[in-house]
Amino acid sequence: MPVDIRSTRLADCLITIEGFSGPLDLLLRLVEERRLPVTELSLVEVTDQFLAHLASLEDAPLELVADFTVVAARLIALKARALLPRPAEPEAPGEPEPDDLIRQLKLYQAFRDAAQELRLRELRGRRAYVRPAISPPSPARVKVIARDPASLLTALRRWHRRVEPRPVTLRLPPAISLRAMARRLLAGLRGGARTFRELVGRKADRRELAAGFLALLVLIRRGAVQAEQEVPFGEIMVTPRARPWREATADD
Amino acid sequence: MTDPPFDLAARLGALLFVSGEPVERAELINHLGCNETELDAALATLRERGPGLGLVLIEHSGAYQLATAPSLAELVEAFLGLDRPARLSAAALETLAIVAYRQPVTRAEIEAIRGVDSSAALQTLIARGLVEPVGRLPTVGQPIQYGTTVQFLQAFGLASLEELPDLPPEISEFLAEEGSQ
Amino acid sequence: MTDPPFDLAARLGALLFVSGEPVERAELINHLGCNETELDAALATLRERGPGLGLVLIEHSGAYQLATAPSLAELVEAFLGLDRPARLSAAALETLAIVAYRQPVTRAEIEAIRGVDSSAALQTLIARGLVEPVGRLPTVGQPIQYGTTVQFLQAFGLASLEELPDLPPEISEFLAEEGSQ
Repeated sequence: MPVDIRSTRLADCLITIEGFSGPLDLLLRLVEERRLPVTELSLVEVTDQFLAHLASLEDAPLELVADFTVVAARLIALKARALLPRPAEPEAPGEPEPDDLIRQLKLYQAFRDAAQELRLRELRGRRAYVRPAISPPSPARVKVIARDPASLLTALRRWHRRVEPRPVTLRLPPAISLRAMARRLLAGLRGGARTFRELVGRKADRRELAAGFLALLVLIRRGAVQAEQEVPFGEIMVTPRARPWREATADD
Repeated sequence: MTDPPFDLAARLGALLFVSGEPVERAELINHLGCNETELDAALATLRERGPGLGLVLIEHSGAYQLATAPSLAELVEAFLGLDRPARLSAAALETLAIVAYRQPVTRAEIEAIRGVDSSAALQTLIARGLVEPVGRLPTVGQPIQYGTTVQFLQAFGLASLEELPDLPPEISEFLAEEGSQ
Repeated sequence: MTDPPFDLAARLGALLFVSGEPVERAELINHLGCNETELDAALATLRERGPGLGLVLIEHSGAYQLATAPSLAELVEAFLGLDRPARLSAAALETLAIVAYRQPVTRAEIEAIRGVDSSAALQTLIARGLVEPVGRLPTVGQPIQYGTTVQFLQAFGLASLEELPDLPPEISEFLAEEGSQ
């Protein structure tokens, strides 16, 4: 058997279960060689111990997990096959069922060995590289349909239309600060209770509404105002509080 | 520049040099104006001359391509500033081995050998350009058959599929038996 | 693949093979780990081996490139379909116009100007002999600069580059700005 390159990672993962103690990959091999009865194997224990091994590593390499998945899947498949009742078939006396399984395992083993050969090649990194592009032949012989120089100009006009940046009108509404908005709300409240909408202004855009709502929250927290909303999404009634308060600022 | 007369192998070399892709036998024969036997002789000569320029001849399903010798990979990668691609997972490699030896092969056939679902592994190999659909089995459902690509040969430094190591005789016999059913 | 030991000329051959463009002496010396004298010897050996594969070594301004032998041009052109007079695609014509008015210009600059990948268009123009490498930009990576050829002038019925039609100022300015940095 060739050196088991693939299992180097799993060889570090030691498993101790009833009837077996050793590296995980050896476990699979023993099961496959039917030297260990798969039916008595606790897959839960194997998995638990693998996960414990994984947790002990600084950072778990993805390949290790991938390798384990292959082994685990293989063990599950073997166990399922061993445990599940076989479909009732007429007994074929000359062909006992285990032969078929052994054959299957040998076949799998052969391809696993072949995969290891490929892994060896991969590790040696012996890749072949091809040429990226055609090389220029002697240009004198190359024929191109004669063109009018004006076609170059046309091509550039088309290019210019395509890539020329179109003038963009940027309309940035003046941003309103939280502090200014708080002042606006307080000024509006001098005449007594008003609705939030009246305070912010009927023509307020979304940015102003958001700033206004934040300012309202700040003022509520400072005890400068009270607010009530009777129904969700309904009007918010804002009432100034009687006690003296310091100038509201939004920055604390 | 003085021009020595170029023999068939040299003319073949020039064509493979300018083509970025594998070139079919028929196309070579057509452009070189030779017959099958002469082409084979020219290919053999090219195989001898290639190493003088650090090159090898790759054959993939009846098409030919020049490539750098696999053992010069490190030099070439440093020159082109290439990183080594990530290593394949064990599952992908197992699947790749089965495709390489059993091609054309369906997913069901791969899974029968591996005993586990292999669609993810197969997808990885297709995404890496190592395996591709090559046809359909003319049975119910017409399942897709897969084979390895010329990139597979390049990635593993193989001149052709014939360079894959033989399977154990017992296995080959068993497979031949099964295949003839 | 059997592996003969690859001498300096073979390793040089592999590098020139994978490079689509001329390679500077300094870069070759750096990657091959040799000195000037050894490089010259290897270049001489390569010049002897090239014809066996229908190839010649081209040198321009201290940079080297492998190319098919001039006397095989007819064969190669027929193989690549270059022997039939071809109409340039819109992408190729646009790229050609940019090279013509902005030369010398690097591929990166062309792509910045066009806003799209231009390697295929550039390859077509080089293969058609309308554009060629004319130098290198003295910045990091020393990218190759391209310019138009004598064949370009002939194909467009121009006696010299000065006969190119004047560009409208807005296009001329825009072209000068784009991609410069």
